[in-house]
Amino acid sequence: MKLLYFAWLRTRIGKAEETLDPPAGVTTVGELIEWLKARGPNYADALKNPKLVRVAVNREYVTLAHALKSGDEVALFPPVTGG
Amino acid sequence: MKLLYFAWLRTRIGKAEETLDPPAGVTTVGELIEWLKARGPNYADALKNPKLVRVAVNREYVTLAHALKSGDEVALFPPVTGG
Amino acid sequence: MIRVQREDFDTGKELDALTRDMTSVGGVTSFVGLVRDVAGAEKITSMTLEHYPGMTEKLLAEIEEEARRRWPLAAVLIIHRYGELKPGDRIVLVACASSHRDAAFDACRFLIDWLKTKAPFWKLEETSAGARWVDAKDSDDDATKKWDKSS
Amino acid sequence: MIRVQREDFDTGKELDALTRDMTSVGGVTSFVGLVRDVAGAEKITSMTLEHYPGMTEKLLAEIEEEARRRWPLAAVLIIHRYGELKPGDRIVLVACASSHRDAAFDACRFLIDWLKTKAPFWKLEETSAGARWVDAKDSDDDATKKWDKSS
Repeated sequence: MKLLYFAWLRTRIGKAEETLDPPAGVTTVGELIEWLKARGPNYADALKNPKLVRVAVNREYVTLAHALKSGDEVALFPPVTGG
Repeated sequence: MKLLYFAWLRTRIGKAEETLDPPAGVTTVGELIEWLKARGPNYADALKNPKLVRVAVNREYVTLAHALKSGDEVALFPPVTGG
Repeated sequence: MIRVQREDFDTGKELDALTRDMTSVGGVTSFVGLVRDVAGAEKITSMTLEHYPGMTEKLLAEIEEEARRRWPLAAVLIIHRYGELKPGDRIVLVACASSHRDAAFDACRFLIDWLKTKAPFWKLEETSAGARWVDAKDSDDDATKKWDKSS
Repeated sequence: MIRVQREDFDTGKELDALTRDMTSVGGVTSFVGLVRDVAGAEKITSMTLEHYPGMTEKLLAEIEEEARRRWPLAAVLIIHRYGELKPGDRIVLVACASSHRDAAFDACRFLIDWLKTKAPFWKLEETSAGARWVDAKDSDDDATKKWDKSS
């Protein structure tokens, strides 16, 4: 599974992308975020406020209940501020 | 009194402007229009539909009840279509 | 700033100049009106815009002031052309700059709605069936009335 | 038409090209977003726009389609820049051409409201007090929600 991080989520986690294989128990976006938070203080800090985390799977906005498939591109980022 | 005509009011009346001295009984814009209509078929035709006549005195929109003064610049024109 | 002119204008240059050296302008909303080449069933070959010199400038300046009273605007530009135009030609540019996007949009729309019903311009269309004066549209009147504070 | 690019754009040329050879466009409404030089108390020296390549283009294309479904538009243009910008620089251009003035205005505002809350761009401001990511504004969320048909 390819993970992408943007803006201050990227700088707090300390990388722009990585490829990870979450365990079988991680089936939804919400579970993925909880699993990531347990990977280290940088993840825990970046993801601590769920209101400030947006998720796109395969370049489409999804909710925490969204079911993940192997090979998904999962992007985590803060609320957008363009325009 | 200086009179100005624009758009199809101008072409129907047949002139762009003229200087006229209405009689003393003509004190308002409404009375001026009635007086003009009696001046000839071109005026009567141009001014026959009061809904299609707009009036500006000294470059400000006014109503038919507006009181005229000597030396006024009175413009008659159809509803505007710019923009 | 208002201008009534026969000459064409360069939209990009006008918009750039409008906010040059301004520090806190978040956005510029603009409307460019163009000559259409159809009027009902007929093709328009040219259009002539007549106006009331002197009154036009006076009213445009007044309505700019009114827009500035209603919205926090950093800059306002109204350019309206007169004379003979061809299909596709620019007729009018209205632009409003503000640090508030809503203000820029509302003011721009207010100004163009207002121009359509109050600014003393008249369009004469030349078509294959001859020349004819464009009729005013009730929808334009309605658009202007929605800005009337007393209603 | 959508473009996501590092380079600047020429607003006038883009607007002219948008309606070139079009016969029945009455007007073009546009919004140009500019980099402001103040953020609260501090002066901004530069701003860097990060985005999500691939997703940005996909979402912009989708929202253009949505605008075309909602309004009768002859042409739509969205240009959004990324990378390092300076105060006064253009960030975004949204333009909508239509034979209906209301449609051009509503669609343009819909698109910019939407861009502010959905397009995956993030602003990093460099100020005298250091660099900081711009916070999302609730007012932008509210502006987008007003276009939600289900509400």
